[in-house]
Amino acid sequence: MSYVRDAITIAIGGFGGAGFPEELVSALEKRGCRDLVIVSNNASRFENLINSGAVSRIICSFPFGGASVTLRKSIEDAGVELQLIPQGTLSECLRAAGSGLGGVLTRVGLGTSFAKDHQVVNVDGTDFLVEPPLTADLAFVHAERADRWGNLSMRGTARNFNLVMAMAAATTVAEANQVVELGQISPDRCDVPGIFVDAVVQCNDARDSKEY
Amino acid sequence: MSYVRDAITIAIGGFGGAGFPEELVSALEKRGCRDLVIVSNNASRFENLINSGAVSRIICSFPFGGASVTLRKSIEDAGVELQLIPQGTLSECLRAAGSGLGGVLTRVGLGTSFAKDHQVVNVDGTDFLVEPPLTADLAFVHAERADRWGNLSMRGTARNFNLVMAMAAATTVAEANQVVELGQISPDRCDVPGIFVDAVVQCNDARDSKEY
Amino acid sequence: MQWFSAMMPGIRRNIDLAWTRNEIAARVASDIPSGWVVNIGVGIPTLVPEFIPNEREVLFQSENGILGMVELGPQESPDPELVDAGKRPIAVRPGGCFFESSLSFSMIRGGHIDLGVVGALQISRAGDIANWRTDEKMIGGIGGAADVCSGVRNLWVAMLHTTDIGEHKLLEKCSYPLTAAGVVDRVYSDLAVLERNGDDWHVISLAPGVTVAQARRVTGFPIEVEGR
Amino acid sequence: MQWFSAMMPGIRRNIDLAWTRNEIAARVASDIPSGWVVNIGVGIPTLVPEFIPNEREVLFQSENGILGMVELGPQESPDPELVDAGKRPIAVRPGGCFFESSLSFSMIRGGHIDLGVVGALQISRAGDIANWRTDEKMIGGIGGAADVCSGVRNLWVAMLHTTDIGEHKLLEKCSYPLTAAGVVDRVYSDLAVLERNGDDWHVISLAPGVTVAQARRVTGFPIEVEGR
Repeated sequence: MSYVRDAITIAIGGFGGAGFPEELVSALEKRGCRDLVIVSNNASRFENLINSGAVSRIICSFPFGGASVTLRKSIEDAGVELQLIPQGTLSECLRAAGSGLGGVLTRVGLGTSFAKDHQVVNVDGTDFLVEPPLTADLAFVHAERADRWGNLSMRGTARNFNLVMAMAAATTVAEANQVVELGQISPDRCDVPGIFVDAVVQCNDARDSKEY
Repeated sequence: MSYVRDAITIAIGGFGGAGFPEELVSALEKRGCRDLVIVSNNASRFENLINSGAVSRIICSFPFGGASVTLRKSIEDAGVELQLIPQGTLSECLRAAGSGLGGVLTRVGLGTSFAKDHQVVNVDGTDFLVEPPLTADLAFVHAERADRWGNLSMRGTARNFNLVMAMAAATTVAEANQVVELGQISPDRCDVPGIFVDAVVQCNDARDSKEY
Repeated sequence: MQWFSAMMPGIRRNIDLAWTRNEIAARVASDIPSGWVVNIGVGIPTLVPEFIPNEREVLFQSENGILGMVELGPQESPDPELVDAGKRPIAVRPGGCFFESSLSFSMIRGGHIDLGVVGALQISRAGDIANWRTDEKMIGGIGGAADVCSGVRNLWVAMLHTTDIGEHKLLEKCSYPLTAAGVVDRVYSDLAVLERNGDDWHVISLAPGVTVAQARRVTGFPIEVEGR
Repeated sequence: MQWFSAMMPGIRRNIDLAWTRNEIAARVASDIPSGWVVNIGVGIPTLVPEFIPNEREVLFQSENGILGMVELGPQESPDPELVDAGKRPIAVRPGGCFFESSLSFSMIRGGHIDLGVVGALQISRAGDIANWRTDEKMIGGIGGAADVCSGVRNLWVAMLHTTDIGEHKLLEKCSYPLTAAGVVDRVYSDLAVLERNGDDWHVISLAPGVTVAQARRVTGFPIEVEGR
């Protein structure tokens, strides 16, 4: 947790529980923080962080299901600002940040409230919104396997936002169910090249490790 | 070759010989064509097509090495227009076309001749070139393995442009060293999802098939 | 709230004559050709896959990174790393594949998905769709809905024709925040199947026992029926 | 062509006193710290990897989709599907990986590559680099050079100080089309190692037997030497 500071932006991978860096988030809860900006697809796994007053803003596409009454109340009570971004724009803006691109030209959101305050560019006769790149100071990601260079492989639908968040962040920390020797992740089967990952930690409780 | 028409744009995968759809290009040579626009990273494998008068324009990043005197002469004799695009812009513009994006915002080329006639957009104080998406009517790609839904997997550095070209083209035809049953390409190891591929042909001469 | 006046208890009383949620899903399923790739939203749309006969090859894509999603078999143990967009455990069929989020939305935004089937809170005459809201009844958030509604080749909405209290959902203009503008191709409701062509809507079919007059009364814009 | 007047046969005659191509590459290699990821261009740069000692972990990235590229061992048979950016057969070390072109350039453009080592036809005082041309001596094309030169965290140029016929390559302004503007951090030539800070250049070291006066005579802009 030596990478964590107050008031930084942390991108946290996962879609629901799949590919979610549960142990890193748990360690973050224990550390205690203020004014964090969280970038994640969902908000429902940050209830403890929110209740402890660690979070000032959440950038996400789908904060919680309609039934999440307590989370909704937590967010309101803690005065957390919710910033909604369509999911494809969220992933593409993270990718743009990690790819040295100036933003994303998309038609998604045109004619809706998501176009508010956006620059519009016309390319060959068609209008597109300019969505600026979305960077983070730190990313937390989860993998099935990792090696000491930070190469990661996932299983099932656990890849989701983990690649683009690792790309977008200045520093990326990965937790992995298994930490393996160099070469044990096949060069053809590396979902997140180690160039995007700065540190790897082994999960204490590799509860969801399966034959792989 | 029923997808081929005169005056269409064909995106052809490969980087040098790796991942290059040699048998599809060979079939294209035999068919005979006029006014094709070829999009490919290199031009050196299209000498026969150029000499037969099939090509009007080549969009590429690196047409040929300094020693390719005969290719250079062929291109000049056939009046083929060479359009150079930096390699990262080429791949990203193909990806943008396949991703429903309005183009690419890049700083690559700023202050150089590649910025000529380009729209410039300022995002948060920084200028970026607007590079329009690059679409194709048809793409030819090469894979190590393919199934009947068009899922492809490659080995080594053969992935290169094959994914973004399959994405960018209205119709994509893949040649494969092995055509396998559904399920034999692991869902974790599919380099080009079948959704981007319309037809698969088995290579007659799977010369470069290796233990895999 | 002009559309409050359009409550129609008469239809609600005749609900046994209209299509059930399962029947709506089955009707959607029967219109999906073999070979299509389909993105399925929450609500009635989640019921659609079970009505696709086994011999018809339809591939279901989920925005969280899977193509070829199928229901978990009764003998299969759920894998927390393998879920659909609603976070339910699922399985993958042979020929399916996994991918990361940005490639998933390249598929969706790039027009590679033949069909999206989504729910909606409101649909406008111009084909605008609203399927989320930020008020006290906030339902989730935008998620991938804006991308799906804007990006797929065909967008079908599967929903009940009116709200629980009989308010119109098919309106001249939406009052909720829009998910996407001018994108809806068809609506499959408990009362009718409707198709849009610009600002014109026509009835493809009516549920058994539903009259044209009844359908018109619960629809906030004109609908045409062949020959009437 | 003002710089034609700057031919300097004197240096060419003393070539045995300056660094050879291998010595330039070795000098570049000795300055690369362990743990760096490096993109290597054609020309003298291709010689750099062999001067990295085995115990120092330096990862070589090639734009065509490989991280952890190594020379093919004498016993290994070349694989036509496994090549570097110069289309030469190569191998991958344990911990290396393959990827497609757009992700490769995300690495390059996104500042994830610590160092690019490239050749050049011309370098300007402001750090502009020209390493291709479209005239009758056309050398290749732009390839990935514009992305590499613009995107890497540090850009070092390894080249001979002048052309074969003694023309300046280090100039106030480049006359060839630019690959990228204001990006060069260091130049490693047969005569000297130079570092740029804005429009100011200083000499880090001189090849044995090369005097400051000689280096200044073949450089088209002022160069500073500590203490002189």
